Amino acid sequence: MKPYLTYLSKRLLQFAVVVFVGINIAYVVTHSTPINPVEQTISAATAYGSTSPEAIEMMRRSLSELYGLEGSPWQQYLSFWQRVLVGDFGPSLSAFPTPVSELILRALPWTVGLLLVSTLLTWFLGNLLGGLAGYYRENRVLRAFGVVTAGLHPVPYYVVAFVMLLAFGYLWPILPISGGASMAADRTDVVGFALDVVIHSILPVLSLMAAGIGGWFMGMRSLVSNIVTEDYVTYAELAGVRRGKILRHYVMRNAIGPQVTGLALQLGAIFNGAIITEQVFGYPGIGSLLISAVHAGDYSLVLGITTISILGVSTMVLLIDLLYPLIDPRVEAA
Amino acid sequence: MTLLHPAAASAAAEDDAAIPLLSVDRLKAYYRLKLFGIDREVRAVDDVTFAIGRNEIYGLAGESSSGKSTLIKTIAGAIRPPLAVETGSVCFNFSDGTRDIYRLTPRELGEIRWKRLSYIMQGSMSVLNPVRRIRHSFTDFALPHVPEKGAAFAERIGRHLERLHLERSVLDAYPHELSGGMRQRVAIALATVCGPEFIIADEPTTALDVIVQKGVLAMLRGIQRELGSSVLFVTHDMAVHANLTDRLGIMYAGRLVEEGRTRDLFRQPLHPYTRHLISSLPQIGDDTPKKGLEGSPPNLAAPLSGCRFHPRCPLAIDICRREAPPMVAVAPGRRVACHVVTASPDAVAPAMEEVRP
Amino acid sequence: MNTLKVLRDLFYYNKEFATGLLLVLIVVAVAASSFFSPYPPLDVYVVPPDLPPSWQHPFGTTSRGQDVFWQLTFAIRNTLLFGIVVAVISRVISLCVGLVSGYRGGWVDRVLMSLNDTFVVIPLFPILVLFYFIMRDQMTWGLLALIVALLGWAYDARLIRSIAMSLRTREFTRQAVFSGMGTGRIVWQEHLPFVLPIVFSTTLNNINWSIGIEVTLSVLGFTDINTPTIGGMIYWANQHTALVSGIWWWVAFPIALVVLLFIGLFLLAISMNEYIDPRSRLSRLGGQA
Amino acid sequence: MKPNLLDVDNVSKTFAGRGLFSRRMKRAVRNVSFSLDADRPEVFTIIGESGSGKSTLASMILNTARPTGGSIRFEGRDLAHIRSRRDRVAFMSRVQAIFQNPFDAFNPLKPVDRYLYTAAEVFSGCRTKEARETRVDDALHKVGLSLAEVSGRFPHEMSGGQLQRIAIARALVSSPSLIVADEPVSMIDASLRMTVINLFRMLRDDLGVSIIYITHDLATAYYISDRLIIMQTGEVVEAGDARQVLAAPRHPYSIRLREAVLSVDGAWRGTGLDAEAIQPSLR
Repeated sequence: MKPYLTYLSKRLLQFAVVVFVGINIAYVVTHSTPINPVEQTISAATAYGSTSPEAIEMMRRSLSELYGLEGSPWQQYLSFWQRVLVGDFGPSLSAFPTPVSELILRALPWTVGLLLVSTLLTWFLGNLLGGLAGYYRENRVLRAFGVVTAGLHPVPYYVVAFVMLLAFGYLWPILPISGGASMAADRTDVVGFALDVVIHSILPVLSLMAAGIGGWFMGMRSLVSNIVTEDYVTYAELAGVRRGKILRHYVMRNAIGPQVTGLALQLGAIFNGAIITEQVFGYPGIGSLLISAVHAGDYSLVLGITTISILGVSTMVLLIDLLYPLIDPRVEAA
Repeated sequence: MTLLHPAAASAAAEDDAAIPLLSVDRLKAYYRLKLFGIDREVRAVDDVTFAIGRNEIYGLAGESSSGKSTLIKTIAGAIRPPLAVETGSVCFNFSDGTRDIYRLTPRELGEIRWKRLSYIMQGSMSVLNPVRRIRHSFTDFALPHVPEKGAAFAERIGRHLERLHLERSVLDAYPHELSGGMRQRVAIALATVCGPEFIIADEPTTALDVIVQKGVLAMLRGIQRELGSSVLFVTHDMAVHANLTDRLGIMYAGRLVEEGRTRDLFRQPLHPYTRHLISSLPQIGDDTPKKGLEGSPPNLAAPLSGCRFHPRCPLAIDICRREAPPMVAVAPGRRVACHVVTASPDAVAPAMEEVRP
Repeated sequence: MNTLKVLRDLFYYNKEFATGLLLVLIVVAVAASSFFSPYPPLDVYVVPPDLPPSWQHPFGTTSRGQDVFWQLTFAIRNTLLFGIVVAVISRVISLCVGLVSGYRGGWVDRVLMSLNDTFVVIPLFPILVLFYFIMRDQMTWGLLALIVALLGWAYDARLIRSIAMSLRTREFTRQAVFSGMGTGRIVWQEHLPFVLPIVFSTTLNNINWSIGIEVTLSVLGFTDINTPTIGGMIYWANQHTALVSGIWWWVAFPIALVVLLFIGLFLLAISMNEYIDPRSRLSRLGGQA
Repeated sequence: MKPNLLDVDNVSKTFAGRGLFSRRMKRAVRNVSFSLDADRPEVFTIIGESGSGKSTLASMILNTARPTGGSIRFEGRDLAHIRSRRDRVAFMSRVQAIFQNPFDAFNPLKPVDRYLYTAAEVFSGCRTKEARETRVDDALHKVGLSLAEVSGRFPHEMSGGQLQRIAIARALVSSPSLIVADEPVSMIDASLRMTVINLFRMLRDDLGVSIIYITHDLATAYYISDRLIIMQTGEVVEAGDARQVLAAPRHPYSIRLREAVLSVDGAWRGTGLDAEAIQPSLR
């Protein structure tokens, strides 16, 4: 048990460092601007309509407080942390007076659902096929799959999503290309609504998978082709252990550890991809919310989403790290 | 099945005893490499013939790049490109029939593995799956090859471990939780649990400390005597050969150069290379000056003509540069590949006096 | 070892390298031809708008009255330059962090790697968006490159560190120390040749990555939209709802060209692996198998 | 009075255990002392199995690791006082090292002779190319090689024995008075091993260089050493004249070590391991 505790304390410390550095970056970015963010925000927020001078003055005051521009720098810094820790980012400016936290909570399930489904599917399929491709090197189908994913891999999420949109929105319109569910969906019909949600998620999930699967596939394939030359695999082969068993318990089992670590390291990048994909397909998650918040000049919402993203991703990474010892008994060495 | 007359049956059994368990005949195994358009051929095993009888430990000695590792890979039927067998055969005469290891289907090969032919590899840390408990390794390796299942199988493993003075609790350990010597014992237990007729052991004690090495060797010897298996034992360490093996083959640059009973070979080495290996071995209590051999082993990608030892050989004569010497039986159970020795065995005798003061 | 010979061998015997090189050369040629453009990049309505591809305008014209091909030459040049600038700056950071961390070890290594892992994990995109949100019109091309580079070095620093660490324990390093070589000489003469191929390969991947970021940000309008880039072209096309009105060439050609670049750079990067692998490198030198 | 060549005085080395909260200390070397006389060059052997601390002790003598207790003095000067690069270079020109794996001891991407030239330049201050070549050629001749054989060759073109001889020549370029050799022949083929071992004897007798020979192999230790110490888990368990200790060890561990050595006599008697009880020493 003791090695696990050591491991646990290390991971928790790293988690604290990530959150600390991440939130500080957000702080430095928001406080290092050469322009006055209050005036900037007011002019952006009031650009498309007439707002009464009193309302603007009120806005100016609440904004100054919101930006943490009141008091000494040290007080500003502390109050920034306070807001982060309590999760209170004030009211949204674009959807006044709805609190930012409520908007985020509304969008969060969509993003989490999309991320969870697409990431697990991508990781699982990519590793499975990659492992098979590494073990059965002569298989034509797997080889062809390797070429296709290698071609897709370097293309960024946005381009993949955009091409998907073109293909299924204009060339062959069989799937809904926008939104998380139909506008007119009857939410009391649970089965029908669930089906509607699933159908709407197909394109975003597919494009996330298309952009992400190549990395796992190629990573796993090269891992496996290294592992098959390891002595313990050769030895099992010499002992006449069945191939299926070797593949599962000797090859894949040893390759999965690095790939789990890889998942933890890639999570930030996957999250970036999800944000962009959501925007392309108008999916009502965190990503779309963030981008519309930027367009609407909603400072509190942008800051709220940024900090929540940092917290969320690092928490997920921590969870993966904590599960890792289940996969590798040699955790002490980690 | 034919019913045999008792006399005929015993004659067959005698016959059986005469047929060696393993016969390697004129085996050539080369590495063929192609890289950036350059073809290279490395003749790692070049025309090797020998046989191993029942219930004996046959030692194979040689330096790096002598081809001994390739030879045992070939005998174990573990050939992967770029290694390929050019010609020759490897025949096992197991109790249930004779098999040429290169004529078997993968299925048939899988059936004899571990049950009849098992393998102990160098580096016990890397031969055991790091993320699998020892118990599961035993199940993977042995369960398909023994009649016992379930509790009886567990009992068989437990008894086998006890026989080797290992505690049953090692079964629940992961490889990294055991010491180096312990892991090597477990590896030997794993290789012998099915009671194989033939065991290939590739430098199983090279990475171990001296004290542990002796224990592991004794254990290997004990289990071999108990099972009556044959062992092909490979190491570069002549002291290990001297203490463990019954017969010994010396390899140099892809060829077998001398073979005989270990005792005879140490008492009276014939081939100049063997003679050097034995005489240069430092010993506690032996104060004679020892010499190294000039030059270095030939490049197997560009083999020499004639005897491959001739550039380093103190006895080399003209014919050695032109013709490769064949392996010739100079006495019962004694073969040597050297023009000088086979021409006049007497010339060698005086040199023997130098070996032991 | 002469580099030219290595490149020649790679070209002849490595399909990935040859294809990748060809693709990248095509893209570079397009970028280079921007210097011969008959139209200044920022001028609009210099040609009739919305023309489909023809002999006169091979890639058609935009709704803003620009020739797609010539606009594309500027766009890809800026995009490529952006990628290279980011890659060079972030390479300097990751080399320094990776090598120092690997050689020094101890607490220096622990602190640097803790920081490094933080940068690996933190989601970059929201931070870039936040940054744009604050800077708005001050967000220039160069500033963006600097920010992306400052956020994009961590993954490769880890890679370089692991190589540096393994080199440090090699016996030839100790041999070099006892031959009287100083730290600088060991790093530059003994170790750099081992690190360089991987630095080269990560540079190519980093160019890809940063171009991806740039395209995404500009498509959303979160950069200086007046500098012509690939993302900027798509942004303007979206602003004019080009796809709905059937002006597909305004979008298709930029995407096709940038995908060519992605695949080309990626193929070059993976073909480097063969050169990086010390075993194949050694047998190239004619060593024993 | 002339100071000793080397004084190892009550030296210990403790490593902090890994882990954030578990501060387990690992004592790799404990209170080791010995001295080498400046006027009598000798082969001094440190015998130990893996984990005995012999390599840690070697790196402390080579000043690549600092003792956590006790002191090491070379020619009367405490190694702890070596701080500047110039001091280190001066020290290395007097105390040199030879490593275990000759195949790894030379950068595979560079010709082997550059180490020799660098040593000639840094340690012996050879400014001109000719001076360096003469110096290097001299050193190579001492190990039975010549510059013509070595110049421009890559490590993979040479055998382990040749490489180890080049490594010895490299160490000799600066005319050191002490050479520390950590398992220098364990990776070398048997037919080439004795050539390297005999070189050490030549270094001692002809060049007056003292050798600290670190090994686990008692047979070569007997063949070459004048004095030896036997180490077990960081401690010296027995020390003395090499022949006496190996012929009649007294400490229980030394006795076990001595008994574990496989002798070729086993083959003569045809007994080998059978005499041993099968009950092995479980670790």
